[in-house]
Amino acid sequence: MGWASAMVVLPLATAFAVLAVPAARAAWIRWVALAGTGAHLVVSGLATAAYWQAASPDADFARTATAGKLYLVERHAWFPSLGIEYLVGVDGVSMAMVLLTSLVIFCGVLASWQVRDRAKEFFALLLLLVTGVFGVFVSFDLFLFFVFYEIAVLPMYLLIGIWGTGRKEMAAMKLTLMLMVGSALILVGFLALWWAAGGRTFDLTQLARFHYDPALQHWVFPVVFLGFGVLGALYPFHTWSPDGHASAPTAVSMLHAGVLMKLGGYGALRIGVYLLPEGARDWGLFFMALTTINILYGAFGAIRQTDLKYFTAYSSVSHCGFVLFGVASLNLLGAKGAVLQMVSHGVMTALFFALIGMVYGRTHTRMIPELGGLARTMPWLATCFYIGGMASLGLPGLSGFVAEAHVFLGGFFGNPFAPVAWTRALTVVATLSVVVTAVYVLRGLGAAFQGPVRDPEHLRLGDATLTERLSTGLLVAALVVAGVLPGLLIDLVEPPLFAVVNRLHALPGGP
Amino acid sequence: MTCDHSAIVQHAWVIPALPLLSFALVGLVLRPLNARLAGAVAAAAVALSAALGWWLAFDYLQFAPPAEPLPTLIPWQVEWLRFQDGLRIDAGTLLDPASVLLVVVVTTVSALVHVYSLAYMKGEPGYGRYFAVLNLFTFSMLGLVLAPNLVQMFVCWELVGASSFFLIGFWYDRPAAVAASKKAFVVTRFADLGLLLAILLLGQAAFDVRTQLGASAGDSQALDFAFLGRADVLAALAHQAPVLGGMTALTLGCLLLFVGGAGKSAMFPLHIWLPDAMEGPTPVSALIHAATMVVAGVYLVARAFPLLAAADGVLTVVLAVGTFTALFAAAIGCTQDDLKRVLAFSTLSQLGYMMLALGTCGGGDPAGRSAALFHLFTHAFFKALLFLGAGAVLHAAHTGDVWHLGGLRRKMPLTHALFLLATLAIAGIWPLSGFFSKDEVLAAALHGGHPLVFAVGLGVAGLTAFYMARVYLLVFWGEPRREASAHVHEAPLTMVLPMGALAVLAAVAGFVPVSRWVALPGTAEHAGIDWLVAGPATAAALAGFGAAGWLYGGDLGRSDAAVARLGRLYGALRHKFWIDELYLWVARKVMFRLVAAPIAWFDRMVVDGTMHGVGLLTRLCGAGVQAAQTGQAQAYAAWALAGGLAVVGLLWAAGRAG
Amino acid sequence: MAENLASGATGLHAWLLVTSALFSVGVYGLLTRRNAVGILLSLELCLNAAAVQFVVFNAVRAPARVDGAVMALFVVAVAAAEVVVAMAIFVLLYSRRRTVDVTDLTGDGPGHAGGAP
Amino acid sequence: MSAEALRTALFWLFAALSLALAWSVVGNRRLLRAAAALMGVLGCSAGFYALLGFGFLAGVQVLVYVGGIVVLLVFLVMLTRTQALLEDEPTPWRHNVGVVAALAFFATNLWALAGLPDAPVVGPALGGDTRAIGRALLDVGATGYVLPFELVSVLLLAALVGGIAVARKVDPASQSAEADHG
Repeated sequence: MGWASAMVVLPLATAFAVLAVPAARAAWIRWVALAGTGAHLVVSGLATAAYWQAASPDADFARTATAGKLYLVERHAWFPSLGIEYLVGVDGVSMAMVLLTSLVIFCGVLASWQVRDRAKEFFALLLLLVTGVFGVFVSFDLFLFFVFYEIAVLPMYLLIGIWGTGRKEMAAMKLTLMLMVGSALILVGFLALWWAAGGRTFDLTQLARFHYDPALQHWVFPVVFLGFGVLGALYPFHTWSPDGHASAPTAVSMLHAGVLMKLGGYGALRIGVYLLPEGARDWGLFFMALTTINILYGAFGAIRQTDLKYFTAYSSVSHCGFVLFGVASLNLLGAKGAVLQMVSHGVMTALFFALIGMVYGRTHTRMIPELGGLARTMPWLATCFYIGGMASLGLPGLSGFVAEAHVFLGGFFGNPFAPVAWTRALTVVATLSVVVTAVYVLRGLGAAFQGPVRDPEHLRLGDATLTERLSTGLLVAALVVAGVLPGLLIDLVEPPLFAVVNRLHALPGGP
Repeated sequence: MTCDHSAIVQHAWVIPALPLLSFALVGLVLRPLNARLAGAVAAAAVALSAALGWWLAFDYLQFAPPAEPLPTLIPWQVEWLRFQDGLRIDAGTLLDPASVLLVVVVTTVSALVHVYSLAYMKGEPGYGRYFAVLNLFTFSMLGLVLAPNLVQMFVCWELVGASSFFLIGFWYDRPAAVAASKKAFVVTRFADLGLLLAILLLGQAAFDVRTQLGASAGDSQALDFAFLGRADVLAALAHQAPVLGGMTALTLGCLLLFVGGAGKSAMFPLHIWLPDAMEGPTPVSALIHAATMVVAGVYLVARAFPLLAAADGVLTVVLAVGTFTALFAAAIGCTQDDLKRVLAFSTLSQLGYMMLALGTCGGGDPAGRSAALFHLFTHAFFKALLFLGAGAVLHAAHTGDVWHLGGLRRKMPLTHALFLLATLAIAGIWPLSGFFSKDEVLAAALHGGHPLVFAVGLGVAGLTAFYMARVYLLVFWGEPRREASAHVHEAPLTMVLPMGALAVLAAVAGFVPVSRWVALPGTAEHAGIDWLVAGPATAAALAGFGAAGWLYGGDLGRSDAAVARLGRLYGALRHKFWIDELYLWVARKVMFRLVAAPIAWFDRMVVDGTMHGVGLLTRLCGAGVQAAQTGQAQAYAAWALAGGLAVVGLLWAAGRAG
Repeated sequence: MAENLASGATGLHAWLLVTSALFSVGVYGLLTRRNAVGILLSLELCLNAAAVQFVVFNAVRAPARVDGAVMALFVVAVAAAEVVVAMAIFVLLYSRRRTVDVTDLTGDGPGHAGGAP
Repeated sequence: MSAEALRTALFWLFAALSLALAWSVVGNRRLLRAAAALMGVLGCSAGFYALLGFGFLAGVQVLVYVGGIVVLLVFLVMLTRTQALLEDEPTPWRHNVGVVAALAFFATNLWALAGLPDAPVVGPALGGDTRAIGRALLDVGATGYVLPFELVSVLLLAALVGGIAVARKVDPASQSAEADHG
């Protein structure tokens, strides 16, 4: 078994291991899950090393010659008659996403330490979910991709419906149904791509060699982009996100907002723009405009929220808008910014949801007006919240800035197929979010953590426990490392993006 | 021997690195362990950094060839962020006279404030946190000063803003402090948006130029100051096609750059955050909101000076904004009651002075830039001293309301003496530092061909003397007007010593030939003191003193009468022209109620409603189908039959059609 | 068809007419009967009509073979199986609900007609 | 009266009789009488088989269908005590739906019939159908029916087992539940 398969097999094996533990042994279940995800974090690190080792001998590695090359590939026929293969491998972007996912799930398990109700099923489903996520990131066969995609989406229904809070059934239903609609669009797109290429292969690298008819691209691209956009909270298909995240249990929100929503941007870039450059050319400006709405709209929406989770969810809508905005910019800076923002927002939002879960576990409320002055009793949580908030508003030195700077520069340099005045105008509008984000972050966090303590009961609450400190500390460390040493991540994700951008640049009318 | 052989010049990065290291150490390790130790380590690190800063300055000046302008060096830089080829961002240290000067100012004031804070903040619950953030601020400010490119500057620019935010909101359980910190952050953030857009705009324009230049661009990156300052680049930028409203990217970019600088330096109309920022601990006000961070805007304009000078009309905007702010803030300063607020408006006014000086360079003579930096240099010391003095008063009397204080000169003689010295310095009395720098600013205005600005400058000098004398008299003379100020005591030595050091600096800083060092090529040399300027300025200051002495020196009834006579004007000044209220109205009513609330409503009702509507439609269809699911097998049979017959009918129809 | 009827000869049309009529009557019963056993009776009518039709076609189209007859046999067998299962179900249903009126059998619970305590 | 005329007469007799009885099957409110009428219909069908020359089939029809299945149905009627219950008349709506459905079906059949050329239905072409049917049922060749035959036997077995399984007294838990409801 190779590294890429290990990424999928390990969480699945952990899920089975969890199932094998007697339900009464709640502590064992947690420890098994933690061990499995911890091991996965280590294995992801090793896989990254293996990837570097495999990739670095390629001379001119960061440039065009080897762009689009896969590493650590494993290929087995699955349904040969339809050209479906078990094709897994990694490149820089997927490696980065795998690292992000392993970090988030590890911290998610730590943050779920308090789950007592049907813990076994909870952790098993969580691990199944994350298996799907890992699978999506390592699979390079569209069919396999879709299978994993569905595996990633479906356990969410149970996780929210059973372990959620509030109007959980409605939220679970809404989330699942909307995401299923997205999946349906994706499937239509995939099948169109497969069929138009002769129906012989789902292999992404081979499909990339096929030149699709521009007329076909013109309608398949929006289908695929919208399909992924639903998961990436593209306006106006984002409304599952606030309800879903608000109702989901902590670890699920972390994983969902942190990683699953990234599948949208990942797919839109990886499959939408990569396979359909001419479709992207036709629709780039339109989607830039739509995602500009996303960015501002989510930010303004967050201002009015009183529930910490809704607050974070709207902020996610805004930040995921940056991802899709970067993708729609159709240039290297934008694409890089999109991937960096995926990682950055993933860590940041996972941190937020973990912290909200911890605050909620203590105060039993998430309503900002009922909180206040929590920094006095929970300095650790408050500090982490503020660091997350600062990352969210793009403070340099934390990961958000690097990503947003790329996205803004990408938008400013412009979609090569659209009038530069338009893309610049859109970018300027998008940059307004920098201020709006500052407003809502400071308002929300200020009301919750600063000021006088509003509820005297809160004075008796304690700060983070050791597991909570570990979980949030890791995420904060990731934010800082990604912000202070952005080169690490950029070196990792840049080469595959050249492949995407080179295809765009090769188009007639391109730069 | 040249600069290359100086260890500290080569390794100037150590100066910001020390506070950063200390920040990490204090913040992560020492803070929870031992607060006192944390404070001591933080102060020691910055003190070491200050020593290195002085060493750097000496080496830099000593090794410079005598007759030539001082060199611009980048002895150290590493790749930090690679956007794309030609747009690589390095972290590095840019050494030129201005940055070395600022390094000295920042490290010195910061070290003194650290020491002062050791006593001032004693017993505060967040002692360790305070020093950690103060360290972070020092690091960021040094990074800003030493930035070799716009992006490093922006990065540190944001970091100082964040440190300022955390320090203003240090007493996080006080709603006023929280509100002030948010206000400061959001307002400066709004201005930073200008800087960000300027970076985007200039980055893109300069990147295009760099592409045009081809090989001659060398390894220089588009956003490096070195590249942006090149004559060929500036010429190319100036000849680009207009991007918006007839302005080139250069002009627009410089305007936006100035917006950023104006926000940080609290120029009108973005000044509203600075007076509120006084909610933070007073040493913080001294360091951040008087001596260092708020001058970042001035420094930015000075740093990007070649760009601004090359852009049409931008310096005129700088001049107008600076002049207006100087006058406006000085006038408001005359009516405020809180000691720290008076000082804050004084800071605003002095920052306006510096901007004004920068703005006078539109005629081509960059003397104003030197004057601005010189004033920045002297202002840092006397204003920090004023704040630390105010801090000592606050520390002793627990109130900053000048009408509650009075007669402190007997209880706090040392503080009184130092405060008096700083008051004289800021008013511009010979031979204290303010005299020299103010003289240069006014001279630049006069010789730059701006007599009106010169006249306003003189007026501001008078007003400055007036309001400083007013608070000085009210606080230190007369009798204690409230119980609180009756039982005060002198500040401890740890607080007085840094103040003393600052006093020495404030006294002698005027003799440092700063403006000669920082002068750009082409600056007209003018020797000595221009009494044509200094005479009226001193006269204005003395007039201000006289007026204040008459109104506040003895019978306070005279001031009441004067207030009554001024009537509405006084009210407007006292309420700062209701600008805060205007902003609040815009924020609350417009932004929250007219934008955010409708969007939230729109999202729930329309967007989500549509989604729910689609869901409902599906469910209605389902209900329709469900109605057929009666459980009645006979109904099913009937439907099956109907279906079968329909199929037959279709076949029949198809047969007919075929 | 008309001339065959007039001549009294029993042609294919006449046979099919009869079986169709039988089947249609069965359909009517199937849809209108309320008693489950009655429905079953109507169903038998339909099955039988179909079986007869099989045999008719057998006789007309392949007089030398017996395929239609075999089908009729199968129909009988299937009818037998159906009746057995139906009987079991109805008996059980009756013992639970005291009715086999299908219009009373919708919904769950121990019966709306007579089973409620 | 020739044999042909007799056949014709018998056909029409059986036809008229079976239709009349069929009407009783679907319309009679007394289920026992309806079951009896069904017996008659099936008997008439046996007559049809005989007329077509399938004597064995007619025998099977009488023995198995009339004698076995319908008797089972009569048992069922009695077991469920529906003979005592006068079945309600169908509601006008159900009646109308039934009539329309039946007529539509019949009309469709007529339409199909119209497209079919009439053909004389000849008399028995086989010496006797018993042997032929037996051979066909057990023929393993391409035209044989051994597989369906076996399948039908499995079906019958399954029906038998299933019928017993469904109708037998179930486990005590549900019995007590029944008692509660009783």
